[in-house]
Amino acid sequence: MSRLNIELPGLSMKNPVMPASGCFAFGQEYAKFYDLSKLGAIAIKAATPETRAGNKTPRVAETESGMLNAIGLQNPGIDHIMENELPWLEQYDVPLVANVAGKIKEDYIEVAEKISEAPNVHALELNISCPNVKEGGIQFGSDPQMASELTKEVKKVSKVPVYVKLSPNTADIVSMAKAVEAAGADGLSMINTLVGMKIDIRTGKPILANKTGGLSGPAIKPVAVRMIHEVSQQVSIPIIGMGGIYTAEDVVEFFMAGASAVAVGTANFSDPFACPAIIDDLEELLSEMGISHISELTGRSWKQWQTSLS
Amino acid sequence: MSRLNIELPGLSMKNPVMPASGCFAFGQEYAKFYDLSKLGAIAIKAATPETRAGNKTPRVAETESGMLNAIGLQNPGIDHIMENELPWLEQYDVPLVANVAGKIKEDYIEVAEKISEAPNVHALELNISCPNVKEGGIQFGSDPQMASELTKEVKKVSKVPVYVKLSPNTADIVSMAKAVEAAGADGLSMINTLVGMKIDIRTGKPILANKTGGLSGPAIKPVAVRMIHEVSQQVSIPIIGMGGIYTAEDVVEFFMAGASAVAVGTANFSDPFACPAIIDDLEELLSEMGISHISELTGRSWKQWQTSLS
Amino acid sequence: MKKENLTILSKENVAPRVYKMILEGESVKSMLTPGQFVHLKVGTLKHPVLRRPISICNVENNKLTIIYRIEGQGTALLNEKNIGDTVDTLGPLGEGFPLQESGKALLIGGGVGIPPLLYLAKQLKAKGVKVQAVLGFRTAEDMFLTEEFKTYADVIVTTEDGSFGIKGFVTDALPQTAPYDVFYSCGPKVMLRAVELAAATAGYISLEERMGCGVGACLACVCDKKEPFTGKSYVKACQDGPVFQTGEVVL
Amino acid sequence: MKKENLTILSKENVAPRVYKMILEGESVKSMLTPGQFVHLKVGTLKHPVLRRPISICNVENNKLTIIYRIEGQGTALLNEKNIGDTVDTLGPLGEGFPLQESGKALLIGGGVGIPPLLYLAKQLKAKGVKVQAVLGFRTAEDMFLTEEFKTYADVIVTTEDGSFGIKGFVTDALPQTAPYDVFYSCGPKVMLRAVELAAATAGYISLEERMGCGVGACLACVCDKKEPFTGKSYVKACQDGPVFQTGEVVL
Ligand SMILES: Cc1cc2nc3c(=O)[nH]c(=O)nc-3n(C[C@H](O)[C@H](O)[C@H](O)COP(=O)(O)OP(=O)(O)OC[C@H]3O[C@@H](n4cnc5c(N)ncnc54)[C@H](O)[C@@H]3O)c2cc1C
Ligand SMILES: Cc1cc2nc3c(=O)[nH]c(=O)nc-3n(C[C@H](O)[C@H](O)[C@H](O)COP(=O)(O)OP(=O)(O)OC[C@H]3O[C@@H](n4cnc5c(N)ncnc54)[C@H](O)[C@@H]3O)c2cc1C
Ligand SMILES: Cc1cc2nc3c(=O)[nH]c(=O)nc-3n(C[C@H](O)[C@H](O)[C@H](O)COP(=O)(O)O)c2cc1C
Ligand SMILES: Cc1cc2nc3c(=O)[nH]c(=O)nc-3n(C[C@H](O)[C@H](O)[C@H](O)COP(=O)(O)O)c2cc1C
Ligand code: FES
Ligand code: FES
Repeated sequence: MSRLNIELPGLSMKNPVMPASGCFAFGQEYAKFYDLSKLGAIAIKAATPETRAGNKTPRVAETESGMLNAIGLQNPGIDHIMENELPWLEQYDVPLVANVAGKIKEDYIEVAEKISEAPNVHALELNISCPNVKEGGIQFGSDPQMASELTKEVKKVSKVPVYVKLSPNTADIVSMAKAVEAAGADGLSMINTLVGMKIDIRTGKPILANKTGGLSGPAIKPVAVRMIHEVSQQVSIPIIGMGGIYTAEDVVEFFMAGASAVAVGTANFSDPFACPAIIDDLEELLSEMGISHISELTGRSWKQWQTSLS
Repeated sequence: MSRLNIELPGLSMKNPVMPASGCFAFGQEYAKFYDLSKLGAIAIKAATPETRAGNKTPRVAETESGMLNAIGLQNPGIDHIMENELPWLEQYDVPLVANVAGKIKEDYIEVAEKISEAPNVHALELNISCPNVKEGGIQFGSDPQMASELTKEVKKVSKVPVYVKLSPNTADIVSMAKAVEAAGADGLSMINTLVGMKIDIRTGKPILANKTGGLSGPAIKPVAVRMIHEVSQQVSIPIIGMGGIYTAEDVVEFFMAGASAVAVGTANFSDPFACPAIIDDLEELLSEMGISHISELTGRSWKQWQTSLS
Repeated sequence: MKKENLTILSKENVAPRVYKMILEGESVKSMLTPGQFVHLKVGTLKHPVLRRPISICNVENNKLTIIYRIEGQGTALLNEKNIGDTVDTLGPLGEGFPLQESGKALLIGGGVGIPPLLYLAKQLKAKGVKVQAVLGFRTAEDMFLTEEFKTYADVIVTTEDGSFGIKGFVTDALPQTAPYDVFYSCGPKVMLRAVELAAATAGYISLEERMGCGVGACLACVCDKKEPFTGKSYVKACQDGPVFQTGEVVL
Repeated sequence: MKKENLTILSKENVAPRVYKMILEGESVKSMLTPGQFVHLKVGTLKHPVLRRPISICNVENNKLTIIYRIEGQGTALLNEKNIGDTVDTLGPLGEGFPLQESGKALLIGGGVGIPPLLYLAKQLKAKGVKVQAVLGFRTAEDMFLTEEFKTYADVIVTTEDGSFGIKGFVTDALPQTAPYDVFYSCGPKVMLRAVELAAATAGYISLEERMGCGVGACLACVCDKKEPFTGKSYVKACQDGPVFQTGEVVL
């Protein structure tokens, strides 16, 4: 699979495909379907300092080519994760990207410091873009100044490279990207979900108990591709792209937009084998396209190329 | 149709359904399919002072449950529209909402002043949210201060009520809505399209000649519903809701979110009879729901109601 | 827990908007426990995005019977399929009904909550348990599966409008069912609440929660456990359920 | 210009990924002009959102023949339909080919640009015009409609790999077609450009533009008119086209 292996800050990946945070829990469920060592990396569910019960149900609602979720960062807390989930994952040959969330700056620092010590955590993903918890970090995600400060503080304590996960609910994603790059971020993850709502017309009420939720899936792919296209031309740190990826063709599109790796979220729900299937298809697609290494595709939509495609 | 007639600033409508600006040109094409007097109103294609050729083709690309467009405000210019398009529409008993666009403040003022004189133009819709033209007003749409000033100036010259069409490409749509309300806007139209991109992986280039385009259709409905839900609780002017409306059920959902009328855009392309079909179905749906007048539904998802549904 | 494209052998309209479908495939052989469900993908790859949970109604060797009511887009797309087409099926998922070993079991089902109880009735009867079933419908026209139940159980039907059997809800039939050693129930939440209150014994209920993944990874389908906590404070309907003991979860 | 659910009478695989479908309905009777197209809605109400333009290949009374190649989601969904199913069809749309009244006409088609030329050949022949057709394919395997054309025209086939007929592109066959009084062409833009350059006379070309509404309202499909302007500086492929005179629009 020499076409697919990539090196990103902290992450030596066999291939550029990882399940997205929150869509794969801590891997145990999907390990029943396939060998997790097949994956390029795993972005694990957000960790907070304390146990979080999450939001009331219903927590998901389907929309056209998408879904809303308002899980609310439910997680067993950093200590439980360190003691139970991460050691279990050590049996697999796969680097982990630890998604870090919190209410206040100190939460992020605490989680980042602790979790970056875990032997199989090779990078952090700062979740400053969860739309489903009033104090879920979204305040950091909409203000470049706050995002920048948080990034600096986390960089100070983290033993591994730090990726910042950006929110698409903004008029100017480039400013946010530049701010966190200047603050020392080693990479970006984009995009998190768009804030949406669905109303049940029989009851007159929003379907989600939390009222609003995060929109993910194929519906948001054009927004993700556009934002990665914009940001990748303005920063020099790598981007992990996500938002509606279902196929190897989608992965190629994200690379061409400017991504250097990708995460697959919602697609896992419609097909538990989505990630390994995409990885296999990608190898084949690149071979058909005559691409000797996937990294050649990064930014192809805006870079000048010696050799043009087809 | 007594369940459906509504009164909004400037607009006495037989029913709350109008085709959305840019998706119905100036009505001539759809007049071949049905009697335009059936419509609650018609939002006509954006008018600018001068003739605009628009963007290069391809101008549309399909996405999952949505489409991207980058028409680029192609229009024959205000004078041609006043002389040819509007008089032709006078044969129909239907109020027009004139969509006003421009590069600079003076453009908006010129168009607003002229077009608001037309006998069948009953309201203006200030398009400060077209994502497809570098100088298509989007700069006004992302800065509450600029939007507010523009609204004030246009209000001074307009003979008819002014609705401001908001962009969803923002972190804080409520501030924008409040700013234009304070500046004297009589109503809001929301939402315009989300900025997106699709890349053709065979060529490695964006499909649209303009690279980015505006995402419309069912894919964006959850975002529209959420924004209308937020804004309607914070302003007291009415909202014309739009974004992925295809059915009478969708109309009810938008009303429950907080809309007082709706516009139908992309749906016209998949079914030229979309608007009249929705109007007929809406009458029936309200009767099934036991709703005596559609205005009762506005804001039902967040208002306290004496009688609950179902 | 496998993913397989099962082939449609038959499709039959058994009540207004309700269909019975028989599907065939290898993975069906592992669908052993009543109360488990399958998760179906319909439409195109990317649309609609979520699978649809449907109960296992019966299994014979490699043939699976399901009964579904057309509610929205997903079930409508399923119903557009014809004999010979395949359905992308993930299953069996979840924990099913623990089987009583002797005595009498009361099965209480409402609407499309009835199908999983048929497979349960069959297995209970095979163990020598005496089975009584209370099947609730809105009206006589909506009735389905009542004949099939008679093979395994003593059947009482309730209809809301009294057009067949006892007039009222399933709970209105409970007085004439006692005594029994355990009950099993599946149906809308409001029915389950009423059943839990009215039942004479402890029992098992099967919940219909909105699901994402269906395999325990997304945390869409959590239910709160009732105090006192016996460990985790929540359970996942897709993985720990959909069947729970009465008193285990907050309804 | 009507919208009707036409019923599928037959579906036949005529070449790799290429299918011929016959559809029946009242509105077909108004599909009189070759070069016009129909706009098809497939899938569910909201997905995919756009209709797909497909040329009218032949009409007999109330029966419409179309030929489509599976390219992406839309054509794949169309192809999932079976005999007896219906297809939501809007048409006829656009302006078709003006008919030559006498002399000889040369028809030049490439790939799925060939179908509209069949209906044209039939009508020209009926008028007593002599018809010659150059039909270009990638390889012999891809050939379709060549037999049908023989009823109305003298047929020359080109294949890129020379596996049948003349080796090369349609333009490689042009030298042996002269003289003719007018030409009609449909195919990819790059072919049309080459044809316009190589042709001995003026003629008509049919363009494949990406479309939104298909009825002239959205301005997705505009083409620039060549200078000198004869009024408007642009035309809409869906309404003013898809057929244009050579020299009328910028290719
Ligand atoms: C464990 C389990 C077993 C079930 N067994 C059966 C069965 O045997 N027969 C049957 O007819 N129905 C059954 N249901 C209900 C069935 O899943 C829903 O009717 C179906 O998902 C509706 O999908 P739709 O696309 O037609 O409706 P839509 O309303 O368009 O669905 C929109 C979304 O809401 C979800 N949803 C809607 N209604 C329900 C519901 N009642 N429960 C859970 N999710 C819902 C859908 O899965 C989908 O994600 C079961 C549900 C669960 C959880
Ligand atoms: C006037 C006209 C007549 C046509 N006649 C025929 C015909 O008789 N037989 C046939 O096989 N094809 C014909 N085509 C091409 C046909 O419309 C496309 O192949 C088809 O739309 C592809 O849809 P898809 O969903 O399979 O592909 P996708 O690539 O998934 O389509 C995505 C989007 O791009 C558009 N698109 C993709 N390719 C084309 C294209 N070549 N031209 C226009 N839009 C395109 C689609 O309509 C859709 O909106 C015609 C096109 C036009 C404009
Ligand atoms: C059910 C669900 C839970 C999620 N939880 C998290 C989370 O805990 N942390 C996070 O950063 N993103 C979370 N996300 C966002 C995803 O990681 C991803 O950014 C988003 O879903 C877009 O990708 P997709 O369209 O492939 O799903 C969640 C998404 C879903 C659908
Ligand atoms: C092809 C096209 C052209 C449009 N042109 C305009 C325009 O000129 N002015 C405007 O304010 N909005 C324009 N819009 C936006 C629509 O009016 C509407 O706000 C948007 O499409 C969301 O509604 P929909 O999902 O129902 O299409 C256009 C949309 C489309 C698809
Ligand atoms: S549905 Fe995903 S955890 Fe239960
Ligand atoms: S496709 Fe809409 S104007 Fe031609």
